[in-house]
Amino acid sequence: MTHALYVAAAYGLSALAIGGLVVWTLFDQRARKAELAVLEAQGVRRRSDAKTKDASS
Amino acid sequence: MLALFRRDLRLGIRAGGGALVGILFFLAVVAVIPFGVGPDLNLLARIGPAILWIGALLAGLLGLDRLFQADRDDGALDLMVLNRDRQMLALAIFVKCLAHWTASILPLVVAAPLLGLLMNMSPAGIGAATLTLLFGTPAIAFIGATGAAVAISLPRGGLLVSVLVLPLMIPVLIFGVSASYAAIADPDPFLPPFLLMLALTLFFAVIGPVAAATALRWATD
Amino acid sequence: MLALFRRDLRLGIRAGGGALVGILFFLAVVAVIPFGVGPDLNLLARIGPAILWIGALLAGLLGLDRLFQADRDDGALDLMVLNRDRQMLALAIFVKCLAHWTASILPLVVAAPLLGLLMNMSPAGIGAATLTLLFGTPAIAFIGATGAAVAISLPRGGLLVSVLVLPLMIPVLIFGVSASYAAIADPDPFLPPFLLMLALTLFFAVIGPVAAATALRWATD
Amino acid sequence: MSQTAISSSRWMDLANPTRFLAFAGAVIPWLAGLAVLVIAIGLYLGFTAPEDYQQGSTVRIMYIHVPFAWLAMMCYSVMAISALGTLVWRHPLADVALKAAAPIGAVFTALALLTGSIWGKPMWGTWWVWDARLTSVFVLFLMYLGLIALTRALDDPGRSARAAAIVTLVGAINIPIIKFSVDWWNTLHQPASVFRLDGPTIHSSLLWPLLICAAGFTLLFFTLHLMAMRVEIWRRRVIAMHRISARRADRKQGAGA
Amino acid sequence: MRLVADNLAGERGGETVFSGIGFTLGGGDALVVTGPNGIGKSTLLRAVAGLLPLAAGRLALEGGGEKWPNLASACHYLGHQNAMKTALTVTENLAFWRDFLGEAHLPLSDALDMVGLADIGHLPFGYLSTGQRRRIAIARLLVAYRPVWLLDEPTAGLDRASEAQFADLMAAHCEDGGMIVAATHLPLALENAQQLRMGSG
Amino acid sequence: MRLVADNLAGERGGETVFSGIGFTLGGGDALVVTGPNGIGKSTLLRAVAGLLPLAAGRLALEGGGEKWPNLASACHYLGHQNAMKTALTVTENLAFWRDFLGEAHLPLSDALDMVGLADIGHLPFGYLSTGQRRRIAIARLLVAYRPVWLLDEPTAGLDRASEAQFADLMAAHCEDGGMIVAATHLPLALENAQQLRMGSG
Ligand code: HEM
Ligand SMILES: Nc1ncnc2c1ncn2[C@@H]1O[C@H](COP(=O)(O)OP(=O)(O)OP(=O)(O)O)[C@@H](O)[C@H]1O
Ligand SMILES: Nc1ncnc2c1ncn2[C@@H]1O[C@H](COP(=O)(O)OP(=O)(O)OP(=O)(O)O)[C@@H](O)[C@H]1O
Ligand SMILES: [Mg+2]
Ligand SMILES: [Mg+2]
Repeated sequence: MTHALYVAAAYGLSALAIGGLVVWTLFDQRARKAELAVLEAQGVRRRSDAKTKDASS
Repeated sequence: MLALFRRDLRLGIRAGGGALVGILFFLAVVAVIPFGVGPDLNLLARIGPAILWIGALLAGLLGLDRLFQADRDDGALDLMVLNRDRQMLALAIFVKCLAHWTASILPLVVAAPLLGLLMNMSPAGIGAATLTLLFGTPAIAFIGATGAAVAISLPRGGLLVSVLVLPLMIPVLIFGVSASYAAIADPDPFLPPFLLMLALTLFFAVIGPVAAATALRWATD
Repeated sequence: MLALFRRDLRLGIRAGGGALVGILFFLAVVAVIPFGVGPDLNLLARIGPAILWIGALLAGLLGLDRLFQADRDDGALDLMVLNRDRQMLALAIFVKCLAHWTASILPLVVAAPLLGLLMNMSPAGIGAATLTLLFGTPAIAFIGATGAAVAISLPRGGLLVSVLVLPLMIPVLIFGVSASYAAIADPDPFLPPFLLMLALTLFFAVIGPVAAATALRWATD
Repeated sequence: MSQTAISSSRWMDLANPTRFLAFAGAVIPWLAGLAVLVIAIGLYLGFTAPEDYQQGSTVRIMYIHVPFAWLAMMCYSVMAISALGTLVWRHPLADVALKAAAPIGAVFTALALLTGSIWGKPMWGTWWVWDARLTSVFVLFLMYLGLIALTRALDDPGRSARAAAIVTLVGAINIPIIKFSVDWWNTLHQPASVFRLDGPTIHSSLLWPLLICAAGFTLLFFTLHLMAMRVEIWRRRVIAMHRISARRADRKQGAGA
Repeated sequence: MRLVADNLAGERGGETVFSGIGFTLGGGDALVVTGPNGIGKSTLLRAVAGLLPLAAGRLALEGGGEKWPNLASACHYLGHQNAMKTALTVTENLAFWRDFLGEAHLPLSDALDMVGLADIGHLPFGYLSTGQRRRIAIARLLVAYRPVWLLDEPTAGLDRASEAQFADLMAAHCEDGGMIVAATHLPLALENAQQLRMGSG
Repeated sequence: MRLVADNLAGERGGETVFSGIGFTLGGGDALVVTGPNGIGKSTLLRAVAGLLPLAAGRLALEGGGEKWPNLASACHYLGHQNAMKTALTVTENLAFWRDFLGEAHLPLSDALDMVGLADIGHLPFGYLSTGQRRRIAIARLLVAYRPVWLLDEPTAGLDRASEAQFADLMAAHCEDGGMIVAATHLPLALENAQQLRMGSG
């Protein structure tokens, strides 16, 4: 039936949207991680961090 | 509390032509719809109550976003929060909402019958629409207070407040419009939707100020 | 001037919660309508252009009255008046209007086709409505600027503004809506009302900022 | 203040963002794998199931449309509970959960709307009607977007948290509206509710794949939610560290002057 | 009545601004908070008023009795803003605050007299000069009674004479058994006031 | 360049506030205006800036040449308000004024440095304390050049150190041949400044 087109469109759009969401989350994650790394390299530490880091190292 | 009501009313009337802007906007809405509907007077009469309600709803949004802004900017809000033991904050907000309603929405309700006439509505329909507007529109102010309190720290929160608030107003609109229709269309009883609308107004009269008070309590910084 | 445009745009977008909010606002307004008038698609299609225009007018009015208020309250207006030799005041106002329009009305124009679809409007109707919105709504900002300027220069200007300004906006609204309808309804020609609207926009684009500048020049106190 | 901390020690373990990050890091890969697996099984079963004699192949849209619609509502419920967590229990992660869930909920709601209207075209002959359920889902979509705008408009986490929580709670009224608006709907003409396909009328050959798909998408939702929460926590750390570095510099200045 | 603050810490935007601040004020005592810009004086005052949540520490009004059950109800807060509407007249503004705050104390005309602006009541607040506005805001402290005054740079914009007048008002308030916490950069003519210097510790 | 004011009179709401005021400032001169609250200091400053119409008198900038054809174009006005948007960052605010005012002078970072707030540029203006805000407003005077500075209580809210810093900035501006008219209640560390005491005459 020609309705296959509708099914394909529905699945396609859903895959696109969910895929987009996943990719966006991953990108955001990468960016934040990079920023954190830069800041830590500069030696900036939060008070609460300082404690846990000292304990672990 | 009376003092607060008087002050806000005075400010609303003296400083702003808020009421007039509302009425004119209302008028603009009512003037423009017939273009779309065409010269069909029957149809116009039928959608009349809906138009009145939509117009009132949208006009109620004008100025709503600034319900607390001015008080925050000049520091009065701090003092109100500070004085919350003596004058409950939620109550103060309730009073502010009432003052806002009186200054800028009540005039619309008063103008509604006139506009109803322009839309060729029947006297019964006009009466019903005005009555529902009278008892339904306060809900707009009460829900709006929550939105205004939340968006207080945004200098131009106007649109955002409307976005947050409009979906919540839909039930009030539905019952208000259907009560107005029921008064014209015989088989449907007028009272059930009207009472439901009244219940919603009362519900929001309680919930709105409490939610707004919670938001304001933490908005001070 | 570009700096001013950028600043105002940033303020409008950042502080108001993003350009998204403009579209959202429009969506909310449009979603409210069927609740009022009922889900009759034919009727919706017919009042569609009117709704789009009313939504745009409302969005334009929200926050318009404060176009200069914020600048006055924090003293920025003084500096702009002071700097009028280097940056013409009327031009600065023109730019502020444009920024206001871009931040809070343009998103609506962009979203209009989508909403037209939701309201079951015909493609021709959608195109016409979007076109009239695009060229008609700037007039709202320009007229509004005059009103806002007068409002802050007169202690009780608010009233005057609504009496003067909204009646000026209503013709724009009416020409815009009737042009949109003309595009659908065959006998009526599209161009005459559209050109009239365009003329109004151009006229107000010149008159509005100049009048506002004159008002502001004497508003500082 | 201290009482609540003692009474819910287990829950509060996760309240420490650092612990939460460790927990999320351990769980996310497994959850993601499981979600993909379950969705694959569900869709496989769905596509091998017989076609509906009335709806033809379009019934396959159901396997995604219905889970999306359910998730749209469930996500809002998660946000409402998080809002309570912010306002009542002052749980430090509740606000992160709320903010992270909003975009995901918006995507699922948009997909429910999209797949629904794609389904509607062949079934009803139109993409969209202002039917009660459709409109209330549309309103739900608007609320998601409004909340996204709100959480991003205020940049001070503490303040935006309470604002968003209050709006979420007040907006929770929309969930029953989605459910019951059919009864409230007052129409001028005939009510345009075409779909009346209640649970029992679904044949079990369709029901099972649907339920498996729903489970799979729910797992997917939680995976995405955990990921988004983790990113949000990192984002806040970055902001806090930026501020600290600035303040330190200011202090040095002050001391020097 | 005693105002006890113990080991207070305040935060702004999630970051600690000050910590370990403590003081005790009895009836008639005053505390002057000084320190460089941005050190947290205003934050401290707002935290004491309960307008900002405390990050740590204990804050209590002891012996307030039925009338002043908690600190917020016993405080006058004079911030940087004057909390007056420019569109209303001075009298309308003050009358509103008297009625809204409760515990009416001095009549309006006396209060205006005490800040040296006796004949100005009928003017819109927006017509006043900076210093005059500040003095009207000070008059608000007099029209409604509160034992604790929290003053954030109260004398900013005042001229010499008004400063002296205000010093007298503060002294009178302390003599009545009131308490004052004032943050300032300018010397306040408060005798026997405790000093809290932020930023040095 | 000379700023000449001759027999000025100013009015507010239809009533003369001051009259007969005159002064002449050459390059490098400063004028300190003092007087009790409400005497008309701010009115005078605004009148000089051209923000209020003069009731009488003559006001001119002589020898400004092509670059400073009239007084308004040659003035920096620092009023009670800071003219900054709380929603924008410090850098955005300052960059806007630099671009809008024209005549860019110091780079932003230098200007921030000179008011002692070097690393604060990325913070929203609304996050700053009162004194920090004032200092950013002062930095505006540095990012765009104007020979005449009109300062209305510029040091209100500043701490001791910033006051000294600001005095240095004023001295440097005068040395460059600039002119300053400042209204104040606090002593400004301006050497060789002319004094104009309003209200006594
Ligand atoms: C834009 C259009 C649509 C929207 C927004 C929408 C929304 C929803 C929602 C919110 C639910 C969940 C209801 C609940 O659990 O109580 C749902 C379920 C369902 N929808 Fe749709 N829908 C749309 C179009 C359609 C169409 C065109 C069909 C098929 C002709 C359809 C078939 C179903 C079915 C079979 C269910 C499951 C009902 C159940 O078992 O509870 N939907 N939809
Ligand atoms: N609304 C806010 N959001 C975030 N941070 C803020 C806010 N207000 C102030 N701060 C920060 O908190 C710190 C303390 O500010 P506070 O206003 O308490 O200083 P202050 O001692 O009163 O200074 P001043 O003498 O300038 O008035 C400052 O570093 C400031 O940047
Ligand atoms: N907007 C206004 N409308 C009418 N009158 C005003 C206005 N602003 C000030 N005035 C009046 O003009 C007079 C002078 O005010 P101005 O602000 O110049 O005083 P000032 O010397 O700057 O005082 P301060 O030391 O308090 O700043 C005052 O008596 C005041 O009441
Ligand atoms: Mg301070
Ligand atoms: Mg002054």
